[in-house]
Amino acid sequence: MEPFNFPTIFSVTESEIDLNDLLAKITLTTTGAAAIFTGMVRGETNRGDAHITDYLEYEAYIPMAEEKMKQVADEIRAKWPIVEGIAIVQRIGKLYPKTPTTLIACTAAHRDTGVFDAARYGIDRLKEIVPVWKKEIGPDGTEWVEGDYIPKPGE
Amino acid sequence: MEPFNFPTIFSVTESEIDLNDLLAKITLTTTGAAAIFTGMVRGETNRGDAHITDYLEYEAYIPMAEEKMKQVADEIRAKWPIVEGIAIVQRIGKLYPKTPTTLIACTAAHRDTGVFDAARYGIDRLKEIVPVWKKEIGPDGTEWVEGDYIPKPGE
Amino acid sequence: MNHIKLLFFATIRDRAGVKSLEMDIPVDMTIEDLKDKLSIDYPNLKESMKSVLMTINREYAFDEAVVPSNAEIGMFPPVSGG
Amino acid sequence: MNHIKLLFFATIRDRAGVKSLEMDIPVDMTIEDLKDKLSIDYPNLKESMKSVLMTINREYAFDEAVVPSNAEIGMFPPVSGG
Repeated sequence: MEPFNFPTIFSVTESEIDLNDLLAKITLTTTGAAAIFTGMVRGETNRGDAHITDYLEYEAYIPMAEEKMKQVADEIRAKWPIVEGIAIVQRIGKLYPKTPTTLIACTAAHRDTGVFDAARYGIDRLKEIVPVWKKEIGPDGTEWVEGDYIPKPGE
Repeated sequence: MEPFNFPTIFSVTESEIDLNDLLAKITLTTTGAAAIFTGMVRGETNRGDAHITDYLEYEAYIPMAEEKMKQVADEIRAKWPIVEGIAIVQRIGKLYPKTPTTLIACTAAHRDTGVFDAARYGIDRLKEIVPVWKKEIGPDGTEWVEGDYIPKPGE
Repeated sequence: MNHIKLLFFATIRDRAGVKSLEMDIPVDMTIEDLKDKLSIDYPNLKESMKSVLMTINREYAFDEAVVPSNAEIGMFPPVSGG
Repeated sequence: MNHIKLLFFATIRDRAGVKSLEMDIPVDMTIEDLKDKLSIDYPNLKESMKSVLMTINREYAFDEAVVPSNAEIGMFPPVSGG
């Protein structure tokens, strides 16, 4: 199995995230394990400033977001060469509670060689460098969710 | 949100594992993150004794398997009380390469409070105490896959 | 006598040649005694009895445990699912 | 002069009141100079210029970087996707 056969999917989309379809696309004959992370819209937040969310409105700098997703995938492959397939998806638009908004999935031959850490790293990096923003609409009005990561040169 | 509202799904099934459906069933209004693990049939194994697999034949001691899945879920909740929903599924029967055979998914409000570790723990425990066995059918014949975990009293 | 049901899985079932058996056993029989009895009654199972996992009513059971009446006894090798 | 295109996102777009702008700038202008210029030309953006993230042709760019000709400049707050 040559690395150049390893599938990498990255997309910013307004469509529903289909986990079955994405998993099938990053499953190879040599694959035995997948670690998948999804984030969804929380309707009720109890940590920190507790509040209710009616919906979130996501936007992205789409071409840059896809380039940065590719970069996150490259970083994953550099750190965990055992990773076979990678899918990174961000859904944008108006999204209601319980809806999956983002997915990062990594496949590998076995579950004990870092595939969980790879997926965890992927979502952390997505939230640092992929240009996507969300605005929260709730009973008390509209507010942009604030990020706090400042990319460094070369990121 | 009271814990008794937290959904726990466990099943041994001959049907396809539908990730979208299972994720929806363990997503609550308070949920913001899910960690999902799936195992699939490897058609080509390169670690250890390298070999080709035509298909696997899974069988289970079904009622006990479901009770032990419930126990794995209880163990997860005891260790990670932040976990909201849990799904544990084992597919049985004749399963071909690339097919997902097992799923363990945990949801939580946030991604940084142990939800990844909870899913990882779940699959490790499933492979220790849930009575399921697989037989490998390949070009060189048929062989039972050997487990090595000996449960301790109370497990 | 206790009436019990034995369920065999995976390699143990292959060696036993049947999926299940019903039998009557003495009331004070332990899991260890039961394995000894099966080794004698079913020579094919003798080798398996060294590493077999045993369950009583769907809970893992160990040598000293006394087999209760109407027990459902599972017998199988270490699990290999996933 | 260099012709460039500015793209605003999220809070920066809200304050700018437009999604994009095209403008001509001196050939040796740096990202820092560009932020200073925008603070003067668009007073609404002045406060945002302290914490804005800037990109040149879809790569993060920093104060000393010289803005190239035909650059696509992105301006936005720290990201908050996921």
